[in-house]
Amino acid sequence: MNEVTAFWILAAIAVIGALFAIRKRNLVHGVFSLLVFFAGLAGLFLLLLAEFIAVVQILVYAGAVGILILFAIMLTDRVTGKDAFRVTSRGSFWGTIIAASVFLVLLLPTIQEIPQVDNPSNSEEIVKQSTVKALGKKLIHPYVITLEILALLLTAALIGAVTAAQGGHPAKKKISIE
Amino acid sequence: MNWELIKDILLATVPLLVIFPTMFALTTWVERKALARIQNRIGPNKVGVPMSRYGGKLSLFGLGQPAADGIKMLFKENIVPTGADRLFHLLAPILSLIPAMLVLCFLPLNFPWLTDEQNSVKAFMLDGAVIFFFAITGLNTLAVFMAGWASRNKYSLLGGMRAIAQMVSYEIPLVLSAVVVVMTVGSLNAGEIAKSQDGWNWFVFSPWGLAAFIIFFIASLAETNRSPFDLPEAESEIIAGYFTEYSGFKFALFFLGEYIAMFAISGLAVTLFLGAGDGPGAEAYPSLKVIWFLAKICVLIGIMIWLRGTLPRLRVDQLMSFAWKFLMPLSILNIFITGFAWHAENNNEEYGFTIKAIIWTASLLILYLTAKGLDKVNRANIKPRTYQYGE
Amino acid sequence: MNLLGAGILKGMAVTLKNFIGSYFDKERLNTLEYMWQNDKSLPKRAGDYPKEEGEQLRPTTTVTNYSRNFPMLLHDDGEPMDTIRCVACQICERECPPQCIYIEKSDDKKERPGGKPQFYPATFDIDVSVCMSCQICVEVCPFDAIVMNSQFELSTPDRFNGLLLKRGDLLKSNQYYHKIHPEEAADRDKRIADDKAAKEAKKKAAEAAKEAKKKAAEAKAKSEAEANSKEESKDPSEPPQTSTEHNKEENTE
Amino acid sequence: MGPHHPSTHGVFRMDVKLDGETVVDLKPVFGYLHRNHEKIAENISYLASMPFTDRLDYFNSMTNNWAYAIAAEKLVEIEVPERAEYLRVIMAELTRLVNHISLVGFFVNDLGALGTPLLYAFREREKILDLFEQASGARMMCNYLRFGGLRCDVPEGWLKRARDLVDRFPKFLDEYEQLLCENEIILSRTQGVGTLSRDLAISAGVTGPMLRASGVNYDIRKVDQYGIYNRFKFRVPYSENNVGDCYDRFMIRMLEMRESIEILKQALDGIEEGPVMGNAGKVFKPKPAEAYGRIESPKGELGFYLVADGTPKPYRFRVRPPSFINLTVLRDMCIGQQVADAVIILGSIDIVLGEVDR
Repeated sequence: MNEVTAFWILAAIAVIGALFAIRKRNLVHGVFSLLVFFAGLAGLFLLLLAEFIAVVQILVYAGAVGILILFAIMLTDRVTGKDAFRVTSRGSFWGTIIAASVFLVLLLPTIQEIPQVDNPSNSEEIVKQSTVKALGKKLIHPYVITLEILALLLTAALIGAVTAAQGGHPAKKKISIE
Repeated sequence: MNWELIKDILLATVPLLVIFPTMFALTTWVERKALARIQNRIGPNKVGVPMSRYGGKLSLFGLGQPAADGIKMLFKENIVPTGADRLFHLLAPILSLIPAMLVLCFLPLNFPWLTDEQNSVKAFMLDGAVIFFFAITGLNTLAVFMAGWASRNKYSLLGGMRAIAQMVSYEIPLVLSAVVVVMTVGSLNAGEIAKSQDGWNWFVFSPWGLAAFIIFFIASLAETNRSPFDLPEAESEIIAGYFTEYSGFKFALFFLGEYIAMFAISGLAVTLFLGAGDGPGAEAYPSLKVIWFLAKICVLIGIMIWLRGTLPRLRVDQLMSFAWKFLMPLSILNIFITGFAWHAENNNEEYGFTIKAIIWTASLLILYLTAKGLDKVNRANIKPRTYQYGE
Repeated sequence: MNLLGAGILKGMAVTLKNFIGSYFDKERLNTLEYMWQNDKSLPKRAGDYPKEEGEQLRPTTTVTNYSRNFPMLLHDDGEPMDTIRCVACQICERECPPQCIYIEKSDDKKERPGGKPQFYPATFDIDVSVCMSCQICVEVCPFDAIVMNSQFELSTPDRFNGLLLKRGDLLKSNQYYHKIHPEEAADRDKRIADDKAAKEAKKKAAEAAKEAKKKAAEAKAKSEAEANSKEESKDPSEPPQTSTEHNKEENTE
Repeated sequence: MGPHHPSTHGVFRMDVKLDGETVVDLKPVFGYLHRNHEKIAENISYLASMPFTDRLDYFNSMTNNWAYAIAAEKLVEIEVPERAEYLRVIMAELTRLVNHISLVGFFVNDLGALGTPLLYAFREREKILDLFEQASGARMMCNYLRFGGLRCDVPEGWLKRARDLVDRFPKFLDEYEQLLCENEIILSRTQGVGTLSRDLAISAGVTGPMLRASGVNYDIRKVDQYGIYNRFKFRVPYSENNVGDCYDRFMIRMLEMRESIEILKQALDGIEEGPVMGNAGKVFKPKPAEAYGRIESPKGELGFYLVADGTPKPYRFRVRPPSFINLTVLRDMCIGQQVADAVIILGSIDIVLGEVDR
């Protein structure tokens, strides 16, 4: 009984968070409500006993991505300044139609995919699959190559970001005393 | 509603909510007294029960000070600067307290009054307890930024930006030094890590464990903005950093949040490196485990206070270069050394002690030399200078 | 090659030594505890502070017997107003750098023990909030009438006439002066005694000279009487130079 | 950084223009503590403005008095007795100790060490202030020197007390150096910060420890040999090949304290009994003349320029404040540094607002 109530609460938090993220005029408020959405999502994952993914959700999304967006907002003063121009959406009608269609295209296959849970043993099996140790073993044995390629990709992206940020010329530009 | 689960959870969490805030009150008193003693003065002893009949006053050696601070904080008017973001100005201290409190319950404090089964209440003895710990302490950075941003004052903004930069860059050495322990134990569950260190083979006694502990301790100082790294609240440069505009109870909440975060992280350090709850009498009377655990936390807090009384503050760019150019390479090297040592030890069991001695000295040497080398590279021209004497 | 981080460890060793030292070695813990007293006991005017007898508000205030704070007027033994030393010459009022002394001379003279009648100050106010305790008035006073007191707890609720010390509040006895500044009081009294002795000696010398002259005059008169037949040789004895009373008062100004 | 910023030593304001954390421009604003010292001195007698000199650099009142006394003695050629000269040197060197340990304490306090070194410094400063109180009656506003000698002799037993203070002081200094001088954090925070080149220092008229830290071997005690400094053997530390940054200024002051102890030892050995006050007349009324007396105060060259016109009041009374002139190079040192460094550079210049604003 209480799993269902917990589910509804968490789902409500997630949806409200997402809605505020879109509607809020003040961008910083938007980002914080986005973080609320991530927290709600992490709660849902916990409900599904997928601890590792819940942890990664908080660590990566709420912790890192949230702060990165805040940094981005902070550094571009045009967005947060008093006279920040307002992004007015014009084609809102067509926008909603496209969004709805994309949503349906994604959602339908996943709905068919859900395994009809009829025998409890099956769920026990699934739960054991998703513990951290099991995931660790799976990552190392069958998928070790994909892991390495991903690592390379990420470091390349990191180095690219650093050089782009520094604008290419060497360390701190010296401020001359005029 | 199954009351059984709720009873278990309450039994596990309520003691936390009682023990740690009282320890917070005591630590503020201990900190002020210890700092005073370091600086050759007496420390707070004025708060006491005024016994007007005898004219004097019963001074309880300053123990009344935390209570007095608490009451003072309650009655202070809390000011919200104009133009500040009222909602976030209020939310920031709460958000800084939630992760600190949440993280407390992952510590393997096996309370004596809980049966063994209840101790590992499903909700807390997670499989990935250690990662959960780091994920939630990451949220603390958000609270600091929210405070800095919401108070609309250039000092707190500067403080907030510094805090984010510091916390993000010190989280990596923190996590990497914890990886060493997780690797050797083979599980992320705090309970298992604690069990594997029973009987005095704490991790801090092995060279890579010691190096990891030192890196972990330094990084935890930075994570909770303590002593050499208290840049976000640097009095001399930016008045009080991100909580300049806070007064009254919101300031007290920040204060409480910082101290509970300090307990939580030193609790994790004790679990990972100092054999949580393991001490001379631990096997005989299991109830001693909690006492040992809290005692070790107090020792770590004592060292933090001692550091606060001695060391000056680092500058922002030195803080960054220390984390990225010194701690991180060292902790990565430490992971490699642990790997090799673990394999070397396990593969040739037959040589027994000699291999163990060789490995330990070799790893100690490598770690120390790389640390010296890194330090020389980072601070090439920084050394004490000599002076001439003119007639 | 020193250990990595040796400087920091040495620094922490020093603070540890101080921390432990503060429990044993008195040298490392030198803050005294100020006796707590509720502030209803604060007097209304700075003048109402306890008079005489050590004059410390609280037993724990440690004041060495050299420290000076605000001035006070001295009077010798006996009823204060009769034996007051100050003759209202107003030199200190002029010399005081922050100009915080206000004196009104009395119109009648008062008899002083062992001295000719002098004026006395009808009102003698020192504004303690202006005075910067620089001791210039003590230096320039020719009569040792004003010296520095060591009473420093003069807090009062009223900022204006609370901090204005009147003549009555300033007047303190010489024994009190000996109690708070023993050495300085002893030197000052010795100097006064020497000056008095010197004056006596000069006066005696003057009288002796007068008698000697009188005797000489009588002897001359007698010798004239005997030898009035002899031709009178009047040696022009110069008139005895009346050594004016060396009064410290007429110093140059 | 407004007038009551916690780390400006007194009422001093710095308009700092920041680009992120680095200082782009800095305009010092002061004058909040201006008390019209020089105009007041023209309306009161010479003696009466002696207590006002205590209020100039309220950390070392004895050296202020001495500078004023030297200037006045040049006006009227009074001969100062032997014991008074010795006591003047002893008082001046004790003040130098007080100033340097307090400065180092405040400097490290700005660096962030929550007051621990400062309170050790104040523990020692209390002992020296007790000596001043026993000699002159007041701890900080001593008003002890007069034209031609001292106001009163030191009480007996004072010299013995001064002697064991001087003997115990090196032990404290070793402890202080162990706490501060090899601390890696202090080294990396102060080296290379706020560099003052040698010729900029000379052209800006900087004097005192700051000048010696920039590599110029110039100490007025050696140059002028005023008082009886030529009788004492002591050395003047300066940094030849270093770049004159905050670390040099910090170290120069630590080494100067050791030299002051040498002087104190020799002075306390050489002093004998004797009169303390020369034959100054009752009222100081110099013939029309002008004189400029200067001494090596702990902050630099402190000079008094007096013009007498025959009346007991000076015609012109001018003070050459060392910390004010050292402050003029603050802007050049702070540009390009971080905000945290601007605070430290200000701390290393060792300004006292009483002297800057007069």
